Amino acid sequence: MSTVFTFRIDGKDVAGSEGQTVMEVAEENGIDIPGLCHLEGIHDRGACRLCMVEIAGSPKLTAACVTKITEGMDVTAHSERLQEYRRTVTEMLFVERNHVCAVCVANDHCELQDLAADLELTHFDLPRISPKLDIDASHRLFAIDHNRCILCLRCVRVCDEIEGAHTWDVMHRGLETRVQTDMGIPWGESTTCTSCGKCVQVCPTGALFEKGRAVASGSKHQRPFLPWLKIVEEERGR
Amino acid sequence: MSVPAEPADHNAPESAAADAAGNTLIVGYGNALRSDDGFGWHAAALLAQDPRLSGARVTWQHQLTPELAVDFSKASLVVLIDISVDGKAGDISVRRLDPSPVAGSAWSHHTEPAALIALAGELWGATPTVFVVSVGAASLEVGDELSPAVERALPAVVDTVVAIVAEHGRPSGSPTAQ
Amino acid sequence: MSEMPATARPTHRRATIETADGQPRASAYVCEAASCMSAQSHDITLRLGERIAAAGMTDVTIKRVGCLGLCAAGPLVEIAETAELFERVKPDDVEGIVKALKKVKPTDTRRPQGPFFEKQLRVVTENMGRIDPESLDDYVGRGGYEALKHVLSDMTSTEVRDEITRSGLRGRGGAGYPVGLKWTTVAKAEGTQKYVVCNADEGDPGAFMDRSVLESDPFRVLEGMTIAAFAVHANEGYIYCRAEYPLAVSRLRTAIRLAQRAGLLGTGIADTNFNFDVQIRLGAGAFVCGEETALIASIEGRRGTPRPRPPYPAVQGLWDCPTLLNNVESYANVPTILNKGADWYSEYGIGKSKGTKVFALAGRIVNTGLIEVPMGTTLREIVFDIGGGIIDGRPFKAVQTGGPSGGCIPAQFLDMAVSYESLIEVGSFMGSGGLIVMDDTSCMVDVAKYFMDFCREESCGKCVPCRVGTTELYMILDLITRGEATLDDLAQLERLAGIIQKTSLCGLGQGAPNPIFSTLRYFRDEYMAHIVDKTCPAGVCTITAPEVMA
Amino acid sequence: MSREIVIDPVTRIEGHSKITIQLDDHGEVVDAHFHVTQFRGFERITQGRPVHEMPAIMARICGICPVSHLVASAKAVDDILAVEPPPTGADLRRIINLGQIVQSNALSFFHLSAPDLLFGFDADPAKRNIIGLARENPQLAKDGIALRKWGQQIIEWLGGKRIHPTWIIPGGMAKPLTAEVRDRILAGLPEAIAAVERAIAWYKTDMVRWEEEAASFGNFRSAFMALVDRHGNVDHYDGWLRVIDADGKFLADRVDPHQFNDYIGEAVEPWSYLKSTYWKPMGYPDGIYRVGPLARVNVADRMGTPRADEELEKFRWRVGRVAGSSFHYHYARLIDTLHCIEKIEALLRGPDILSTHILSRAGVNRNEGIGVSEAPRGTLMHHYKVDDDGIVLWANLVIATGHNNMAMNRAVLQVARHHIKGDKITEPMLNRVEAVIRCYDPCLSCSTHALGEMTLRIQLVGPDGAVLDELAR
Amino acid sequence: MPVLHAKPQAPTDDKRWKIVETRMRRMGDRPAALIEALHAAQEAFGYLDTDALNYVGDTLGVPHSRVYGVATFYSFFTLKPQGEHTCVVCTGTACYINGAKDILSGLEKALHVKPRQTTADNKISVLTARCVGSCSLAPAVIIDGEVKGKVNVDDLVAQLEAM
Repeated sequence: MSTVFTFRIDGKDVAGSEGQTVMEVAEENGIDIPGLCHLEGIHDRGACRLCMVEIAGSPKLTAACVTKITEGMDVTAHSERLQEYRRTVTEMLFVERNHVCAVCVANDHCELQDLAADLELTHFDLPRISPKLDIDASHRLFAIDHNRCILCLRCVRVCDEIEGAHTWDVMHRGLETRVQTDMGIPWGESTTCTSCGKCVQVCPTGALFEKGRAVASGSKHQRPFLPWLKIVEEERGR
Repeated sequence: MSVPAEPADHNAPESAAADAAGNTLIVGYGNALRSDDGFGWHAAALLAQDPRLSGARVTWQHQLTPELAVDFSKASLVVLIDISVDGKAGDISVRRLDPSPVAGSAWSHHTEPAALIALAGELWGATPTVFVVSVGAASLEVGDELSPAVERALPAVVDTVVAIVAEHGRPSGSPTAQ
Repeated sequence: MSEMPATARPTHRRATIETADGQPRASAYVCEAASCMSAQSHDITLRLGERIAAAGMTDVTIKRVGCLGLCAAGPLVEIAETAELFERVKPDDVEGIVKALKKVKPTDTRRPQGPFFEKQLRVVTENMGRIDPESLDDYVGRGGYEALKHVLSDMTSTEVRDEITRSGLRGRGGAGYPVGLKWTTVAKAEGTQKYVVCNADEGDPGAFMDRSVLESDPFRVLEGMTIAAFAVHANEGYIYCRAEYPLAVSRLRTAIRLAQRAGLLGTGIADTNFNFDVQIRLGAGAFVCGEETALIASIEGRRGTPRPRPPYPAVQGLWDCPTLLNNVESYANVPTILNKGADWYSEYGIGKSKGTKVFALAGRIVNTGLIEVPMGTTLREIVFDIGGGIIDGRPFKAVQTGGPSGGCIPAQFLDMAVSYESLIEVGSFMGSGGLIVMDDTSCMVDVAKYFMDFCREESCGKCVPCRVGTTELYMILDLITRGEATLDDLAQLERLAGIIQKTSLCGLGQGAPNPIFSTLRYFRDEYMAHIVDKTCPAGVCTITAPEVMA
Repeated sequence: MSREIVIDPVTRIEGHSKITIQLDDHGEVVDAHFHVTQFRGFERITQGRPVHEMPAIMARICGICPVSHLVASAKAVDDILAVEPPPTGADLRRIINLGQIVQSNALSFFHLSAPDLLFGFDADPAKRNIIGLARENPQLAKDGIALRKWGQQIIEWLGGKRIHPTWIIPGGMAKPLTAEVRDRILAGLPEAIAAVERAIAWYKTDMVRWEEEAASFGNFRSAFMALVDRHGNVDHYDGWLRVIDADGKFLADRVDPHQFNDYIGEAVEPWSYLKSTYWKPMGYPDGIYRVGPLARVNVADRMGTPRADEELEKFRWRVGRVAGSSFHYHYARLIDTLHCIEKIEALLRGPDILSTHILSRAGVNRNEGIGVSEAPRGTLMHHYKVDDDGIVLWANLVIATGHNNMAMNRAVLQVARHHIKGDKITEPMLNRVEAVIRCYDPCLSCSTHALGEMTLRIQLVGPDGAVLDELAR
Repeated sequence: MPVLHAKPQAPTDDKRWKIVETRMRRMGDRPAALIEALHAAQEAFGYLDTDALNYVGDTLGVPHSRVYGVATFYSFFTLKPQGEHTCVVCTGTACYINGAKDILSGLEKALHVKPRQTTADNKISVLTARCVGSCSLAPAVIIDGEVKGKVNVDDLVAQLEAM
């Protein structure tokens, strides 16, 4: 039996088991902490910085998805300051690439778009970087539009941790970072891709999509395979 | 990101503008594929979510068309948001319009704001107060993004519209249109 | 950079000439650290050897040594007995040195004089320029490995840790985390496999302290690491070194080999049952790998991207095992502390900053090179007394410390005693010890832009604020330097910088806004000149925007 | 002889158009050109995008007929996928396309042309406009607005969004029709029919006045082109291209629209940014043809709906089997509108209209696709080329205003010849030049909505290229 | 750990593969040897081509996409052959404030190449480095591995053009 910790999030008393993250306990208690790189069932990397929370007594912000709970901790997940940070980080994602919702397959089904709406982010003050990037539509079933990729790397992780193919990885660094398949070759030429489609399923935006999906019809019904596989992994006792 | 979803539902009014927003019609118009020409869309998207304007009807469209006269006739206050090729990029100007039949342009598909007021008046006897808030354009090139100068004017335009509504809008329940 | 610079191919031929009675009357020390090597100092060594042989002098020795400090004046040759220093030696100057060597009397024991030498206190650099970096005998001859032997035979690991803790030594890589505390954490961490890692990925532009230490006195670092391994119960070590430092890598390799042969690395060190071995891992041109979790990822053969902490490497580091990570200079302090005692060491310094600090002086300063001073030395002493002031007597404007995460300190703080705390107080940062002096020819907005350019190119791309934000800051700074920015842009710059500082994942992103903050704090008028008056006071930036009409 | 006239770059931004009339040494009109600019930026926007995005992008080209572009684009992508939408999917597309035509035709007739007809061409422009119409004949004005509104509502209700519906997608439709929406559209239908029938009745009584005008009003011999179904009836969505000459003789029939490039050439003239299309078998510039409502009623055997067919018979009895005068565009437009409303009703009452089988799925099966449909102003052609992965390499659009370009020039020339006296532009001439262009309802809206006033400038140019006179309106 | 894959053959019988193979074997052919192996391959061949990346990845059991990710992360690795000569311009802080910018613009003007480009005749590749540690010699460049300190633009261009 694991130890149960009681602590507070946004003034609400909550409880969780040792080893759980702040994000997990918040989710269980209906407290919404945004996060675009977080996805249950794959390892967290704390990279999108949207789930940053304050913990009383610590001068630094911390990412809720990678912060383990402790007894008596006092977490602030929502404050004016945090919301401003989240809005700006989200704005950065928008200005980094070309997000044209109106012609996007994920329009109305997009986690980034939803987040912008939640944060009341309606226009951008930051200078746009938005380089014109390629679309790789060489795969038989799927395509990737790098213009819409936010580098959450869910695809990389799901491909590695769950499908076990490790077709996806990232290349270059900094602003030049792109997800890529095998040796940076066209997806359709990948010899490792199993065409399982998990990467498409987990993509929060319209970056990865099923070919043939028209604008706004890229509804990604989150199939339950991730939690299921998580259970399998746990039972295997990894 | 171009224009997001349709106007959101609003909760209780929170300001003088919200009180005055009843029977207010706000129309942003322009071509969203021609950079700054799409300004009306961007502004309308913001206004649609502004709690200070809850109760107002906010729409956006490519250009003004005659059937808008119907909507004009049902409003006591109409605010149009447009881009303008006159003036400095990003400069905001506000004009109050009088109804007037517009001569000579009867062969384009675009209807002038003044003609809409006149139509609403002629056909339904309505006399809405109409303002045009416009912003000087910097670029009308092909593209779906605003130029920085015009983008920066967005918050000020929103505030301007809110101020106009606060001053000239009538609380809901007291329409002037018949 | 695909090719190894020529300095990576030093000759291993000993250029020393033995005298008949074993003791030389005179010694010529030729600096063969990278800076002088790049000025062809090795040719001087060879030429000197030829000339001395030709002159039939058999009581003179020529020794290649590590950094003699005054790098800007290389190639350097020093006559050890008279402390006579020959600067910018050209092959034709060799005859002069030969003549000087002839004049040396057996009684000469002069020490070098002048503020450059007198204001310094050499701990880490005590052997620099005195020993042949590829000679274990030389190192041992100057007391090397005594600390290790003492530790292994007379001390428990707890005692070693306590000694280091008492010395007040703090991490010399930047943040100044207490070294003893870190050692204790690793020693007490659960796990049988532990690692000791030396961070030799000196990435701050304008910093070359670690390189000089490794090139001039590599055994000292190995000894320090070995003691650390004993103190934290580790038996494997890694030195993560920049590939841009081929000479340092080569000397380290030689030193490791020699230490292994001498039983000072490997199994049963110094005839005890303590085992410890060290491997070198090469960096590959990623500044972010100076961050400890990124460095670990890189040693593991992965992309050098940082991960959130906790868990800290001291608990979960290399291959998830407890890992001690210190930088070159930190380890290099260890043997001296154990030789001379914690009390001796902690007498130097100021406040919580104990001991000495090595600085690399560069920029618009006369005596560019490597110095070591007690903590608490003032900037004025460093820049004007030791550094010889500004080139061409121009006005001092600022000194930049802490690399891309640091700040620019203006003239008003020249009399400030340098310590970890005081630097933070004025908006800068100790960093690894790069100290770049700027005069009125530098535009501070341009300098901020330079560092932001650095950060955006070196951002690993993992977290959003750093990946996107550094470019955003750069774009706004670029607008300012082109004279196209407005006061709104300036406000945006400050707001964004604050958010990036607060939300970035690792020190690179968190520190990236610092050059902006510090230049804004002290040189806001220069920003205003670009924005409002559309001029660059230093004449560095090309203003493209037309003059604004009144 | 005539000097090349370079259009000022400013006029490339939509909102300005110009007509130049060329005189020879004897002061006779020798040539007339209508300069309009066509939105050409879409190639740049679409290149490198997945072909599935094309309908959504294309719908944004034009603010007046987004649905027309949407339909033609979706059909072009269907072609690339090598699929046909299921019948219900196709029918739903038809309905939304017809709704578009109703509202667009209404704008053209009621708001732009009716004031001329009501007040006469030489009436004061201050009165001769939509406001004057509203004052003089409010029912007519209200009918126009009602028709537009009904058409817009169809688009809005079916498409989800009024402005840029994403409802039509490659392979068919995104969502099925609900009974509730069907009933709502049907509820407004009687009023729509009544409105258009009132207009037809008014037009017919009024048109007697204009018989003389019609004779000199862009009345010339040309070919006509439109889509017809397998029965020879008007088809706004699908079918085959039929081309007839001025006497009604078939120049071509049952032409697969995918072959349109074999029949239609595109010429670029230095004086226009708009491509002039021509009937290839007759060459350029002899292969002049017209599209749009007049072409549809001229080309088809019948409209295919009872009321419209009745009106078509009356139309032909009055003006002949093939109407040559541009003036008859108005009449034809009303008949076209009536047909559209009837057709919408027929489709909505179809037994399978609520079927959920509305989408065919496929990958990219061809590297090239063509989609042709009837837009309000005439036949609209979208032509794309894609790579094997479905990424757009090239796109070309042939729009109605392009088809009609030569005809509009011819019409302007005829009016000019009739009315030019000396080296001055007269008011009557200006009025009629405007009016004749209005018949074709050229689409100038594919760009910025309007920059200030939409001005029309007319220039009279002498043999040496000197501008003799200029009027703007 | 069980070996899941057979050790691959070297792409060609070029003897240099032996060096790479040895370096990997010394580190136990484990994934952690990836960066060292890439260093070895680049030292041997001057750059890393797809063959080298595949070979290294297959030997160490590292997925190809990760090999590529690592090789492109580190600026020291180059996936393209360089020109006959390389000129690395140091852009460290000391060099920057002492005129590295002028050196780069001078090279661009004279040789028509930007950093990370090679001249059209394939003679000279211009690269940049973030501080080579020769701050006291600022501005510094490294021409074919030799550090040149206190560089003057015109002299540098003359020297490169003479190559």
